[in-house]
Amino acid sequence: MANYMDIIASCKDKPGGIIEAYHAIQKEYNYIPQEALKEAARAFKVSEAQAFGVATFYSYLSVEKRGKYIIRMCESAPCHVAGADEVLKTLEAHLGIKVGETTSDGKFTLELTECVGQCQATPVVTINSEPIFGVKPEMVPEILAKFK
Amino acid sequence: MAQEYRVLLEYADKINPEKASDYIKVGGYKGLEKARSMNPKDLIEEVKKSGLRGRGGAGFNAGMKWSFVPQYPETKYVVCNLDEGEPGTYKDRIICQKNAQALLEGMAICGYAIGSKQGYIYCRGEYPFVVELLKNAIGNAKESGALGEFDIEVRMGAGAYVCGEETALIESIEGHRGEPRFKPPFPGVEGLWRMPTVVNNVETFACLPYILTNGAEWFAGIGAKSYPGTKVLTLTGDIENATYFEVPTDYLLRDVIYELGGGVKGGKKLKAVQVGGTSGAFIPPQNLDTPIDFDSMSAIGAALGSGAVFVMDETRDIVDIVNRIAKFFEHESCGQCTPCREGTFRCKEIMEKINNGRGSLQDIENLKLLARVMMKASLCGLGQAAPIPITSTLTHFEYEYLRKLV
Amino acid sequence: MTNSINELENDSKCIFLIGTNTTENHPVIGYKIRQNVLKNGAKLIVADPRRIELAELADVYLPFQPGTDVALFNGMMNVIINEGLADREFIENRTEGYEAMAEVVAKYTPEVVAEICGVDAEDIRKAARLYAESEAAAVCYAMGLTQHSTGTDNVKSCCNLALLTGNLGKPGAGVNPLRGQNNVQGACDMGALPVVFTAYQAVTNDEARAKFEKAWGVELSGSNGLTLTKAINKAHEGEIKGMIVIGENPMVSDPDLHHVEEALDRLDFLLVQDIFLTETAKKADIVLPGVSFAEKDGTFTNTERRVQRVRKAISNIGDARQDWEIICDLSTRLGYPMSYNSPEEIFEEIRTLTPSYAGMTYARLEGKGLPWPCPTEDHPGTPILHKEKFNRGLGLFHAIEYIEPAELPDDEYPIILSTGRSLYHYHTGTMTRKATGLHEFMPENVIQIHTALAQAKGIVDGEVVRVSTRRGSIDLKAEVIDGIREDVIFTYFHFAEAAANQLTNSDVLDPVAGIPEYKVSAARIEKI
Amino acid sequence: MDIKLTIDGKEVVVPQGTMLIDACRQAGADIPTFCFDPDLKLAGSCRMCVVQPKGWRNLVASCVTPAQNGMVIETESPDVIEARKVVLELMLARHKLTCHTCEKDGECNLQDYCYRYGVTESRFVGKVHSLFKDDSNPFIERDYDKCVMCTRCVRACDEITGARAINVMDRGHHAKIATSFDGELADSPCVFCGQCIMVCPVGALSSKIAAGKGKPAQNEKVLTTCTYCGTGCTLELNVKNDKVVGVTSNRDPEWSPVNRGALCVKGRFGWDFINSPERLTTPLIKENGEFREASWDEALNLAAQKIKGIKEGYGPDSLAMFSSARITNEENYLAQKLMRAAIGSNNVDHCARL
Repeated sequence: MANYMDIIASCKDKPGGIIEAYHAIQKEYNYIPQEALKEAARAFKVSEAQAFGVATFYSYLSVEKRGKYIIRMCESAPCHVAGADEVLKTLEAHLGIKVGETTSDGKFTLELTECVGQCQATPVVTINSEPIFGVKPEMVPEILAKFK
Repeated sequence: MAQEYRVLLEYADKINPEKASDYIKVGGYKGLEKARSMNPKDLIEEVKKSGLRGRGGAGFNAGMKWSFVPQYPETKYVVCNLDEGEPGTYKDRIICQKNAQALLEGMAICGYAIGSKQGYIYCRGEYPFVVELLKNAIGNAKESGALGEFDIEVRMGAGAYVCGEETALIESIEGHRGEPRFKPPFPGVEGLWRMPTVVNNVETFACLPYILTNGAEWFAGIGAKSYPGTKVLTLTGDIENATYFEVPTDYLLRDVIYELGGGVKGGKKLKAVQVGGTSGAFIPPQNLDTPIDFDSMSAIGAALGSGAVFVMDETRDIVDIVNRIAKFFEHESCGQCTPCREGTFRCKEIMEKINNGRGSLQDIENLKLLARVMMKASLCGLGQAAPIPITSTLTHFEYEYLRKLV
Repeated sequence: MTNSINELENDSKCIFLIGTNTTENHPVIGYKIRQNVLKNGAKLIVADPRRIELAELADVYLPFQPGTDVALFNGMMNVIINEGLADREFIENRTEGYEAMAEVVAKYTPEVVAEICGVDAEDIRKAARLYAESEAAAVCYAMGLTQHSTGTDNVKSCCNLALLTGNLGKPGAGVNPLRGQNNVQGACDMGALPVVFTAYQAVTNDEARAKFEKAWGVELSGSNGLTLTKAINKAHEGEIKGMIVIGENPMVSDPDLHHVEEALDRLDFLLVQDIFLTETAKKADIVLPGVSFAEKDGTFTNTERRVQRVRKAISNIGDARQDWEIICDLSTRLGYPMSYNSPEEIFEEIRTLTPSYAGMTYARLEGKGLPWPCPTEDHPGTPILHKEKFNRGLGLFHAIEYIEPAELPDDEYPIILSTGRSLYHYHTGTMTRKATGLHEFMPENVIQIHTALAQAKGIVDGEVVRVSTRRGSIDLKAEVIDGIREDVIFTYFHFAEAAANQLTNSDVLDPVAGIPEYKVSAARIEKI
Repeated sequence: MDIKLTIDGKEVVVPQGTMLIDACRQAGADIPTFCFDPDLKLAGSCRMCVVQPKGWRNLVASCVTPAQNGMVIETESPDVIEARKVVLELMLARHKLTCHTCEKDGECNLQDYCYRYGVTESRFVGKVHSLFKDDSNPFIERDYDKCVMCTRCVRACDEITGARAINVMDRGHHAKIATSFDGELADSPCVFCGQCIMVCPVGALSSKIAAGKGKPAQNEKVLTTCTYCGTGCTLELNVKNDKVVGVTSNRDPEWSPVNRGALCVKGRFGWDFINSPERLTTPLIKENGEFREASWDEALNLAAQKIKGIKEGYGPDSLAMFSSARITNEENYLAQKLMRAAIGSNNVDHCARL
């Protein structure tokens, strides 16, 4: 696992690159640990409060620990009319968690998302940003099995 | 029968978008070459003459926008908006995946016109693979020398619809919360890092090489007079062919659905179509014979916007969909200004109440009042447009609301 | 201050802080410096053994060894002269004594100074360049510069630096002592000093004395009096028999408290006038209750020489009386009648005897106040001193050699103890420790110690440790931090029950100013 | 260059670059604001100051819109009033309405504007998320259930004090003011200067030290100079029933030349020693090692007698006086005069060196 110090150092010459740094940190940690956020504030010469304000503004960034695989169910209108609610219920049932929670084994976190721009085959689920198209409730076990 | 007219997507899947050489083989980078042979002033005139208008929300004349950029200071930026967050929209992704080099060439043309050597592409966080593609495409173009001195950096958004607003986008590139700035000053004068900045979206930039190569008159002659060129549309919802198309801008909405789209899915009747993404108006079937261009859509109280076409069949519950849309805006409001921060939240609450059968006529009145003030008094386009799905459905589909009231 | 406070926010292009933890001890001035750096990009140089808050924003931070100030200044001047950054025109037209100074400074190359101060030679160069190349560079200092056995030398060196670069008499520049107490400037201006009457008119000057004798209608002594620290020593020796103490607390504020206590015990008579029964008041034979600033009218003079109004908000508490009335009454009973109707009437007398205050009236002070000198009623006051010329005409360079602090670390006391103030308390804590919020937030003293030193000693954060010097020992909670030199420990002097001044040195004073060396005591820290 | 515009039917001339809010105020219009603060960067976000430029589709926030030549502005058109009322109702819908016990009662913008526009209740009351921050610090109360998200506190923290302790966290309706990781102020770079309280237009931020002692709006305010360090900040002592019950500050540079309203923790929160029960209220004379209360006459006569005795016995230079860097100029003057003229020695000093 790359050290967050190194990750931040690699971005710090980019003006305004704190969001890039956050992306890179999340790639390693799946969230932004407190120490990493503090270091990012130092490196980009912003206050910690501002660094925190930025991290909490964007829905892809999280300051709370998340699972290894982040499942995001799109609930925007095109997915909504294509049955996103049913897929979500199935996901919750199979994972045994509600939206916003992480499975006890730390494997999956379930989140909602707005449109991910893959509306050619709705509804869409992404797992660690990889889109899965035209998801039907009955496909859920098979999809999850791939990430076990 | 109306047909697709492919300009930006002519060589889709026939060339490798990452490779400048592929693109050059089909005539790429000729536009930039021509641009560079011109005086920047003349170049801006040429773009103005083409009638090219922004393919985002505001439909502003691109050449005009560029002409506002002052000669000094020397540091200026060209920023490409690839934060297409309007639900049901993915046309900028398609343009990148099929013809990324045209985008790069377009940005370089703009850079030459305004005297900027640095471009940024702000790509939404949902498209990490597009970021990779673009980085490779830029690397390849730089290597080939096609871009000359013009540099482009890709920055990735992180899940904020509001960053599609150009000043919020600029804030985000600067590493801040994506909160829109008040205007003036406009980005053309004071944009990225307070330097003059042109922000256009992918589709707008991608038109430029073709305008330069084929001439402004050629472009001005395509589609609707006041909004010439082509438009890439994405069809979603209850439609047979849920895919993308590139059409001239005088194309009729009816043809989009019934010709290219193959009609409503399962042969059902159409109830409504929402154009331009989630902030667009709901259009009833009686208005289908409207061309898709900016001004024609405005005339029926709608907007072409991003070119998303969301089709709803006769079985759909309009109030439920609008409720869902209200939730979208509540989630995406940046929270800066009072009408939007509180208004989107209360709109969602009231829509939920109505959708759950607990609403009253007073709730509908409150909704209308709220919508009016949000549209007039919000700081940016998000808050101003957020109530449109509500107001347009209250106009055309009021009975759907009334039948859900207590 | 030669210049005014708001110039530090708006006009200074470079600010050099030495021996001032501005954000803690002059917070509002600290805000202004920070804003100038953050908003206008002013350059900032910080020299302090502790990595104070403003060091985080500094372009150059010099964590130099306490007491090596003269060496540091000389080193910077060495760079400025050698790199041709001196302001030749200013030196030519407005100063004298340059050659002698330059000769001394020539020895202090950055490398030599780096060795003395324990900082990087390159940083000294960088600091010198930043300061000298700025259009307007201000030096600000506080007790970190002055509370040394070489305090006067330190200040003179500081002036040398400003003279060398022409940083006097213009906006944003200047030599700016940040004074620690609300009216320390005023107390000095008013002649509450053993050698001068108001406005620094020397008691040894016959003309001045004659003026005051005439005004006061009594013959006056023409020999210099004793400074506070000397008076304590003389009391200890039995030569001073009686003392009047008004609103001071030497039992906490003075060096070597054991010595102070013995001195006060030996007095025949001690009169204390205060608002609380301070540690000093407890020693008194008679205590007279005065009033706080909230209960009085008058004027304070701030660090930028601005005379401002103090306005009475509430009545005297209990049977307490206005301090000026107490003094008048006592004087009258001593056979020298004093009678005034109001502080304003006193001020009217002051301005007849005090040239720099002559143009001020209460009516003119309403609102913004006036910075002295303000010699006439139509004079607008003087925010910037030395614009056209210096008081003595030409600015005088002093050739100053570096002298080591009096008490250096040795095997027995291997580290340096330095003392100062916290943001949350004020001086001897008489007021702040009775302010509920401040007391709750910072109820007790701590000793700051570097992580490495703590580790070497096996001391953990929060542990109570013993700090000793040749004067004594106190037990303090350790605050283990990174932002301090490894060879320095720091504590606050607000806390009577864990009084830093039990540890400080009263033997060595600056020979001119009589200031104690609070910033350098050889000390030892150990686990209990 | 000057430009001309019409505001509520009145023609006004202002320099180019003037914001509409200033032009409107010049025309005598009373423009309500929450986020606007002349000492801070513009936000343009509360939308309370909206006005109607003739011929424009939308209302504009007058605080961030430059006046243009020939503009015709209505500051209280029906649309403007409707928008302001809705803005107020939206704020009210999430506002903890405890005006009766609120420190800001009487000088609260929300209260004043609701009164002005007759907003008695909100039509948009719904779900309320409690945002009250239970912060254990002894100085600053953070009741974000009253917050209107004007962000003046954030800007004051950044632009006046420079502590940069707080910012906005999260977004949309859930956005709120927070330190990093939404912790307590004591764990942040906060220096408890209370500039955030000074700029807060409502009761979200208030002084814990002054709480319950007197509402600032009802207190008499006496402008004076701070008693702590040598900066010389101007502050306002709040007085009620002849008692100091709080400190506020005046931001007008004509009255607060050095600090322009900014204070530090000691100035703003360190005033209640004035009311300490430990204050000395009567002269004390020590007898057999114990103090006893005495009358002024007795104490002063005894003091004079002792001083005279020493002077007569050992000469004036056997006496010394420590005057004070905390008392006034007038008192210092008299003190040294007493020492020099009444006693006859120059042995007078004070703690300038300590």
